Amino acid sequence: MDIELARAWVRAIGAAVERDRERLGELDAAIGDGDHGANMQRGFAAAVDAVGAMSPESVGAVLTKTGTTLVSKVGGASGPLYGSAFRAAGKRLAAERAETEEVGAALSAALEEVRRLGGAQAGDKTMVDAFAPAVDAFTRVAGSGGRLDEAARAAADAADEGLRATEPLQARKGRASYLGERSVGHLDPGAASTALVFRALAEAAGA
Amino acid sequence: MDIELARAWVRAIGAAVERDRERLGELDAAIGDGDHGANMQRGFAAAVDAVGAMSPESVGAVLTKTGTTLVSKVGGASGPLYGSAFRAAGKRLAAERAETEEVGAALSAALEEVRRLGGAQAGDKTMVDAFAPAVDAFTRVAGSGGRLDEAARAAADAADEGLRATEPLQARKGRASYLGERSVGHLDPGAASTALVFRALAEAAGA
Amino acid sequence: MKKFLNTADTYLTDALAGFAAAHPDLSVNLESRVVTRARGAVPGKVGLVSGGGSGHEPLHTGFVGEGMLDAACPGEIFTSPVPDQVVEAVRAADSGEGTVLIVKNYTGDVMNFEMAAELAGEEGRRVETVLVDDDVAVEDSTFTAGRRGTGATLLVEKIAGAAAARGDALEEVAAIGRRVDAASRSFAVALTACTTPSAGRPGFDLPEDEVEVGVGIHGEPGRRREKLRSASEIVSDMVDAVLDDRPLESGAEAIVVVNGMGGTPLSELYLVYGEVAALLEERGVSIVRNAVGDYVTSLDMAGCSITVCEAEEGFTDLWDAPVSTPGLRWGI
Amino acid sequence: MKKFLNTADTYLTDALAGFAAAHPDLSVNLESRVVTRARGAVPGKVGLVSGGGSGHEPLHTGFVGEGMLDAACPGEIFTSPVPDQVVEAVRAADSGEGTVLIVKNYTGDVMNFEMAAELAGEEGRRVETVLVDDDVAVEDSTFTAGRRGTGATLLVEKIAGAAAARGDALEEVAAIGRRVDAASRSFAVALTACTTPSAGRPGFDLPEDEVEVGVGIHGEPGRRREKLRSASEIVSDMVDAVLDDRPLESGAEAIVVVNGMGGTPLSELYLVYGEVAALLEERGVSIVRNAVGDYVTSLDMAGCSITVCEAEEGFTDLWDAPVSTPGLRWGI
Ligand SMILES: Nc1ncnc2c1ncn2[C@@H]1O[C@H](COP(=O)(O)OP(=O)(O)O)[C@@H](O)[C@H]1O
Ligand SMILES: Nc1ncnc2c1ncn2[C@@H]1O[C@H](COP(=O)(O)OP(=O)(O)O)[C@@H](O)[C@H]1O
Ligand SMILES: [Mg+2]
Ligand SMILES: [Mg+2]
Ligand SMILES: [Mg+2]
Ligand SMILES: [Mg+2]
Repeated sequence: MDIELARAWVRAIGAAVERDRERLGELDAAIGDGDHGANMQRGFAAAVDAVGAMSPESVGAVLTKTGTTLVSKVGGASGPLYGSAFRAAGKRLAAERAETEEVGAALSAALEEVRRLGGAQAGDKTMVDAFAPAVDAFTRVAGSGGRLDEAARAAADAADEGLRATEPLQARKGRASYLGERSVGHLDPGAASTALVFRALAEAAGA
Repeated sequence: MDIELARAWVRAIGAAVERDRERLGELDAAIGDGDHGANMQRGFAAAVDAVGAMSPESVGAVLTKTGTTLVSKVGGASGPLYGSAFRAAGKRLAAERAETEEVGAALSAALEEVRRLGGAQAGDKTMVDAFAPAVDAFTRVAGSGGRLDEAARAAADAADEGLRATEPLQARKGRASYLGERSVGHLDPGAASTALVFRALAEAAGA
Repeated sequence: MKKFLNTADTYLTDALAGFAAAHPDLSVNLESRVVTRARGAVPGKVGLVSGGGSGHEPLHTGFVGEGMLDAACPGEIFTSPVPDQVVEAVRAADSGEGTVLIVKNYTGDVMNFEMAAELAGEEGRRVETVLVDDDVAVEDSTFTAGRRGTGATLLVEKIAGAAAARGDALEEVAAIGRRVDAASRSFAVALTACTTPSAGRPGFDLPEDEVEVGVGIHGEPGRRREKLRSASEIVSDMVDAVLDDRPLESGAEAIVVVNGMGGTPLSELYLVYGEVAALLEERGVSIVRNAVGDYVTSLDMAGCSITVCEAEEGFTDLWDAPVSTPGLRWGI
Repeated sequence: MKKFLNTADTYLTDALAGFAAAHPDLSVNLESRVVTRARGAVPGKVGLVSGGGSGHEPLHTGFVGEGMLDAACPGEIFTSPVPDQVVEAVRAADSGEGTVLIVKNYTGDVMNFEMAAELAGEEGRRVETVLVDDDVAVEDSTFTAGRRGTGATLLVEKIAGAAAARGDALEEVAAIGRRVDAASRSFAVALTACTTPSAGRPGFDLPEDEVEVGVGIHGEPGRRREKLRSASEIVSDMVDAVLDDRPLESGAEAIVVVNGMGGTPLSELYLVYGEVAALLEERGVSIVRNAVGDYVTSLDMAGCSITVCEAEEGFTDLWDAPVSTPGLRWGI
């Protein structure tokens, strides 16, 4: 991954959440407060501007700037979570280019940060349920010498899978947990946005 | 008219407004504030109790008690108007029995009181538009030697006629006048209750 | 109908009982339907009484207390009180200095309060009546019952109340109340109709994209229907209606009330106030005092009224004077 | 969607601008989205900061002022503020005596305020956090994010604010805030869903004869749906839920808040309060103070929450202490 690809990734996420803003909002309205679409759109629109305006020395600088922007623009639960995740990933990629395995390590660090901040386990019906399988898939493919686009596609597919798997779950973290059993039968909005984040990486890498 | 008939009249009004409470309320909701049904029901239910509990010396005592009860139980525009009307009529009937022509004179006095208090002219789309023709018809029949039931039936028919005639009118008095042209095309609720009052008299006298 | 209630018939009594329980410094007679200050009439002070149909809370019961009303008589929902209630309230408010009746201009209210004034007079009590008629949606002509009393009632009750508390005489209190009414104009827009407990359904059906313009506070339809437009467009029409009826010169000072009808959230009322403030500034009118909130409501109706009162000599001092009521409180 | 607004995107800024115009004694920074007292931090006084998603007005912006908050940071509608906002608010509130952050217990609020607290700490500022979690509709277990912060926030902000105004030290102000939260429990019922400007339609569809029981203040569905029943039945279930979670012995004293969600008329809130008062009396609990009105709202949602706070040593005096904010005022 080089600086341009990092930027392209952020732009692709921005486009995706812009496009799916309504859907994310409706998913959140069903088991939360309905603002997830607006939150992601607001955050990544700002991030796209921010990384467009800067002249980064490293891949990490792009991701760190993205994270910092999300933290200062989103609010809610997703702001700190995604923001800290991108910052954690950025810290690990100090060079102008990053090997696919390094990217995998950075994504693992991002996931760790989400787990640490939010304290969510697999199966709690959160973004972690899409994030974790995506990172596993990415590192597996990267570890066996796969290219970035291959790893990213595997990650995106795994995230989609993880998203689908949140439907039958009862939420144990975040707003959805307030609903108790009533949270069962709905997709988790944050897992849905996480799936978009990895699909965007695959698109950017594939392009 | 004797004391029992006066009582029967009040009971008949009570039954009528109880039965048509909803209709009166809807008529009032269309061009007013929707409480006319409740107001009439509340007032005449109390009047029925009051005249039932008393042992009146005169026809007038029954009507005066009815008027006083309406004034102290109804409120709104219809309370003072109907209340003062019945009190004015009661003042004129100091004996145990009243000839039909005396009843007519009492009804005229009642109408005068409504006109004086409310200042409504014919055509202003108020109870006066049913009250006035009813009193005219009553006194005409009574004047030509008609019986109470005949005079009352003529009055009731004239009141119905007057009620129907309020539909095309634009209100110039009361709440409905706030609607300007929008009051056109609706029956006036107070005219509707006045029609019930005279129909009740015809029923009581016919029985 | 979706309301917190037991039965439609007990709604008012239950609500008044709760009001009584919440405000031990007031005394509420559920029988005679009269709310007074627990300490009773204030010796040497002119009494202030108001009342009207219920459903406009906090008006009038919520404005009983130090610096404002001495007694209020709530009628049935949207139905003016009966003369007996008003007389009862006058007896409670009258310390011998006379009593001012603040009456919103509706046929029913006017007739019932007039009858009450006569009865009080027969008891040898001095009574002055202040009629509130600020709603410019109704033209004041022989073709109507005259302008309705709406948002300005808050200003009249507060300012006249402060004048009475200050020790003004009967005629003076009545006079300043009339001056406040004369200096005030209001206009209201409804986004939804309200539902009375007895009716059980909205007073009128309003399509999702239409508003009622020029409504009163009794759920009656307004002067006309319009498509829902942006707040700035709606408010600019409302302010025009108010100021066309009673223009204010550049340099004038005003007290502005943005009043919620009961179902409109505070954030929308502030948004409306922002538009009003900008429009008045354009015209060179400075808002010296304002009140934004639910004061003269119409049950659960969504909507708001805008009242502009020219701040004549003495109004602001009396507005600022201490007041301690359930609905309005400061300085005490 | 029927609201007084210009565009969904400008709703919040327009409402804040109107709020600023209405309250010259507060200063509102529309850029940083921070509301402070115009006079700034009070020398020698511990600072009090709160914030959260918007749509709950008057909370929190309406509680900035003498005797209560020094600064508030309103987030987007139903979205907690970002750390930058909170830090900005802390800077404005901190006179050197340290600052207490009052945070409603939601994952987003907790994380953003934590980040802000870290940043403020890095600036060498002393910060204490008081978490409000009073809503018993959510069981406090590892299977949830813990109880939500709702109606008790009013009590925590007022009582901690009075403690700060009295001159209590940072730890003391935080301690009494935590005591108030620990002594408080709440439960809410919604008759209708609320509509956010961005969504444009109600958060959930509720049949005409059903209510959402155990709702929060963000338009999220509640714990379960029930048929609409009489107020006395609904309220008795609500009071049971509150007192089952934190029983009060006969003879206990309580402060009770009956809080409207934004779309419910005051008369219904009083009716509900009447039921609550009767139920507590049956249990031998005496209500020493009460607040009935809209304090912690959910936009236009029709519904109410009931909060019972055991009046521990010192609570009532601090509740009674003078306060002058747009949303709560007495004694000044
Ligand atoms: N403790 C947590 N750990 C991980 N993810 C969480 C946690 N809490 C919430 N989330 C994620 O955040 C999403 C909601 O984000 P958003 O709606 O933007 O914030 P909020 O819930 O504050 O409105 C949830 O769908 C969930 O995936
Ligand atoms: N000035 C008036 N003169 C005669 N009748 C009137 C006048 N004003 C109102 N009314 C009658 O009163 C009726 C309304 O009565 P009601 O609804 O009980 O009182 P309110 O209008 O105070 O709610 C109207 O339909 C009309 O017939
Ligand atoms: Mg959300
Ligand atoms: Mg009526
Ligand atoms: Mg009426
Ligand atoms: Mg949120």
